[in-house]
Amino acid sequence: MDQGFFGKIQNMDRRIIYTILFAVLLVPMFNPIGLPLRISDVTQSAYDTVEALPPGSLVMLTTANAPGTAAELEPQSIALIKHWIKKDFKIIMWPSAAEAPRFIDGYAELLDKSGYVEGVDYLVLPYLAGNETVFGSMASDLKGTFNMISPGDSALWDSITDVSDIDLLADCGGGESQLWAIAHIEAKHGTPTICLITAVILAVRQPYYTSGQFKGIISGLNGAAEYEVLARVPGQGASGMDAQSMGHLWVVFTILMGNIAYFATKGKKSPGGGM
Amino acid sequence: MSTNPGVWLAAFFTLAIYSFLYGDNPAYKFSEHLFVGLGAAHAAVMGWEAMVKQAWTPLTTKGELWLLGALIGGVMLLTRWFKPIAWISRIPLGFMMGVAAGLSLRSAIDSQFWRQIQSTLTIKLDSANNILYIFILFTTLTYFLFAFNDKSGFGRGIKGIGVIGQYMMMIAFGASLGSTIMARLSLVIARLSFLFKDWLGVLQ
Amino acid sequence: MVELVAGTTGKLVFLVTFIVLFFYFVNRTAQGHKLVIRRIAGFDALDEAIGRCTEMGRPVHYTFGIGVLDANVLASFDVLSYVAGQCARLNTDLIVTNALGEVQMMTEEIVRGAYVNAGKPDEYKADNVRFVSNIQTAYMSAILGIFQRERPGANLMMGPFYAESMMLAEAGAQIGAIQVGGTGRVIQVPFFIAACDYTLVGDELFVAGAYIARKPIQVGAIYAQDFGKWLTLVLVVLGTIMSTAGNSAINDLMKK
Amino acid sequence: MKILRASLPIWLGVIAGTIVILALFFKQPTGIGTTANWFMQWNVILASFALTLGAGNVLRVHGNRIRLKSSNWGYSWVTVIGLTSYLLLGVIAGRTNTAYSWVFDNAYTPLSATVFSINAFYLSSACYRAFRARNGHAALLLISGVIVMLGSVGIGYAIWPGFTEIKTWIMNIPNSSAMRGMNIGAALGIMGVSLRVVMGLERGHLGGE
Repeated sequence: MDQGFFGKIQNMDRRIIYTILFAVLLVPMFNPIGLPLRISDVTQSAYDTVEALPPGSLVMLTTANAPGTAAELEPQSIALIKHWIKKDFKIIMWPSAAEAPRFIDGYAELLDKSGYVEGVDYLVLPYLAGNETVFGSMASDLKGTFNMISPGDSALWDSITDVSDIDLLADCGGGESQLWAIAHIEAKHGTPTICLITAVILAVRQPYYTSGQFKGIISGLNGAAEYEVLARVPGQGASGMDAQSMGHLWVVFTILMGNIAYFATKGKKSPGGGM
Repeated sequence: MSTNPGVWLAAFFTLAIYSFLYGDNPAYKFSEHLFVGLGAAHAAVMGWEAMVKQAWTPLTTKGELWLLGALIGGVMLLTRWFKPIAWISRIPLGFMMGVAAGLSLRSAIDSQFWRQIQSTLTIKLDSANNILYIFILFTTLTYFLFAFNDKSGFGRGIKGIGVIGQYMMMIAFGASLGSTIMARLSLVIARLSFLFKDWLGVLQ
Repeated sequence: MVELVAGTTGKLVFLVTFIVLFFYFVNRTAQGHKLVIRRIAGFDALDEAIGRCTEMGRPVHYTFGIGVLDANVLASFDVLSYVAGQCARLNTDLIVTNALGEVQMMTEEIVRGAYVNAGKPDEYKADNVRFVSNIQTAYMSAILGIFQRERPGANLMMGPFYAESMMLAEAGAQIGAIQVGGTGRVIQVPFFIAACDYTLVGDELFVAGAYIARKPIQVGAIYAQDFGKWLTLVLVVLGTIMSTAGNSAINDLMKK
Repeated sequence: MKILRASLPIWLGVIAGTIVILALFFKQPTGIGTTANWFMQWNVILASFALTLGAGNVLRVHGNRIRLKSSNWGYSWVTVIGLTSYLLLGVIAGRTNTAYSWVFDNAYTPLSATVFSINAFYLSSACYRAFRARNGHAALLLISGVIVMLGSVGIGYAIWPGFTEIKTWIMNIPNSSAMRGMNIGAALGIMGVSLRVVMGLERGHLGGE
């Protein structure tokens, strides 16, 4: 059956789209273009919130980072922790998802290299299952929730009584954990909270930023790149940005071609768009 | 090119999964089945470690007897593998459901409902943007009214406002899709950088 | 001695009102008063989807997403029990995939129950209600495999979806399945909108039990929820007008 | 026995849920808060047990496939062997063991990350089809999607700086308010369902009516 040029474009084999997408991502990786970077308001607020804290403050990172989301969340987390190290904060870290402990191992290594002492300057809490329940439990009884840490185990742990001693909470994840952090910890103790999220969920987290429940948001690989610039900690975030640009351009191009072809053939029905 | 066998293994799995974009094949089937096994095992190991650290050790070394309740409940959960007494597993399940429902009600009423309204009420209708904000919120929420008869005049009116809300939601959905492309491309870029930098070593 | 946590009085009053109204409407429905619910296209499409599978002799695929056992899953149970009943009646195969051990246990009972109710207990295939994985990416890869190998004619996705929504919906579109997606996790709705034929947006999924099964308890809940929405609409309009005039009375009251 | 089976789970749920909700509102009597803490911590431990259920389920499904020689049953051996050996390694040697970490870094991580990244390709082909201005809905989806895409990256800014500004406006005004509306609606839906559980009226999750 002859569909004509536009008919062919309209029903383009998805494998062609995929192959070209691979190619356009690769080219700028070999030949960086150096496109400009714009700092977004949410990242700026996140940076300002951290920067405003006095040196020696106690901060906590709760992370649900996983291999699937690490491409975005890892550069963000590293940039944030490097900033924390510069500010000489005391740090508590807790993996809120089963896949996260392996990433915390890496952050602990980074802290060790910067002269932090485990138990005194930073502390890693063990993974607990139960998702939202753990956040609820931490908010009402932090020490009871982590009952496996005894008095004397850690000077840092002994110096605090409950969540209200924490000066800043940073929740990292691509799921629901930021909502649990504000619903239980921020709501109960007023702990300033920022979140590190995948670009996907920025759209739904934005209302909570507008309402002040989040003091700032680092979102996606661009958020990581922006934070690296703000905190002056060079890292992995910036390196992927040119490839991002080209990938976006290709997707927009296919969409435009699809539309031109659609109007040229007065379109047949394709799935999607039903509500 | 890397000489580390771990990197080669990782490269094999990366390519095996991408091969599915072309079509189903034995390398994908193998990787998929292995991953299902590893995933279940990792979850179980994490569950086991958390249970030991949080319940078993404090109970046996510090004598925190109140933890016994949870351990018994946990064992009851595992009865589901034995058909005649599988019903016992429903008891802790009922408890878990109750706690989960209580907590999600707490966060729904507090941070998702109450404080979102509070924040809205501080908006002053003194700029086009603010008026638009309230207008969109109003029409969107109207779309989610259900208890009316859509054939009555009143119902048609509500439905009309809801239709405007539907259009507004489309803008939000478009924004979500647009910002998601960014997130997902990051993942491919990370894999490509693994393949060409860590494995093949052709990228600096 | 009883003392309230500061700043919760308003919420408590709202919650109590919500509960009272809930019981009032449950009673009214139970007494036989007909309470109406507007049309929701996504639910009406279920029959079309199952019917098409029957014509083509292909199975229906139903899945819950990766999320925890929450309100979304409970609402999805009501849809599943309807879908399973229709599949049993029309002799169409139904494949259910799960990511949670607890949910697996419950879906087995729901699907078996539906076949028993349809008078065809022998046609229930235990092998078709499958636990795939509780790890998100493993769950995705396993379902992609099922789509390629068993070619369902309809793909119904109802529940707490995370990033798997886009992949499952697009993979379903690629094999030409008719698709209905629904989730209360608002963030995943756009992906269903992009690739599904019908989408239940957010709150619409929670209407399932009331819309499909017309259970009095559920219809009562919908009416109580609508009260909450009306209240919000009134508050938003009044509150912003007052706030423009420099009066923050409502907001002060909500802080109590 | 029958009461135990049918009613105990429901009643435990009612008690646990009610206490957890009351703890949000009541400072005194302090017993409510303390009990709620206990319940939450028990629940955290129960959740660890529930995590291990998944492994049992996978073993059962793939064990059955091998037994019944269903299609592709040979691959089920891969699952069963992979699962049991990795599980034993983890339980005996612990998560921080070198061999365990090696498998996590070189098999688990690339598999998981690559499967997840397939999303990018599926998303691009879905957008290719969905972003077609065939009606008002799709046209709005298209316009806002394309602007946000271009406004998010440097090249969009290089083409026309306005993209970035319009993108910020879309995210802050129409997107934020529509999402807020949907969130409020969904919150009420969640409240309705949760209340039915806490009041013991919802039994679907305990295996039928």
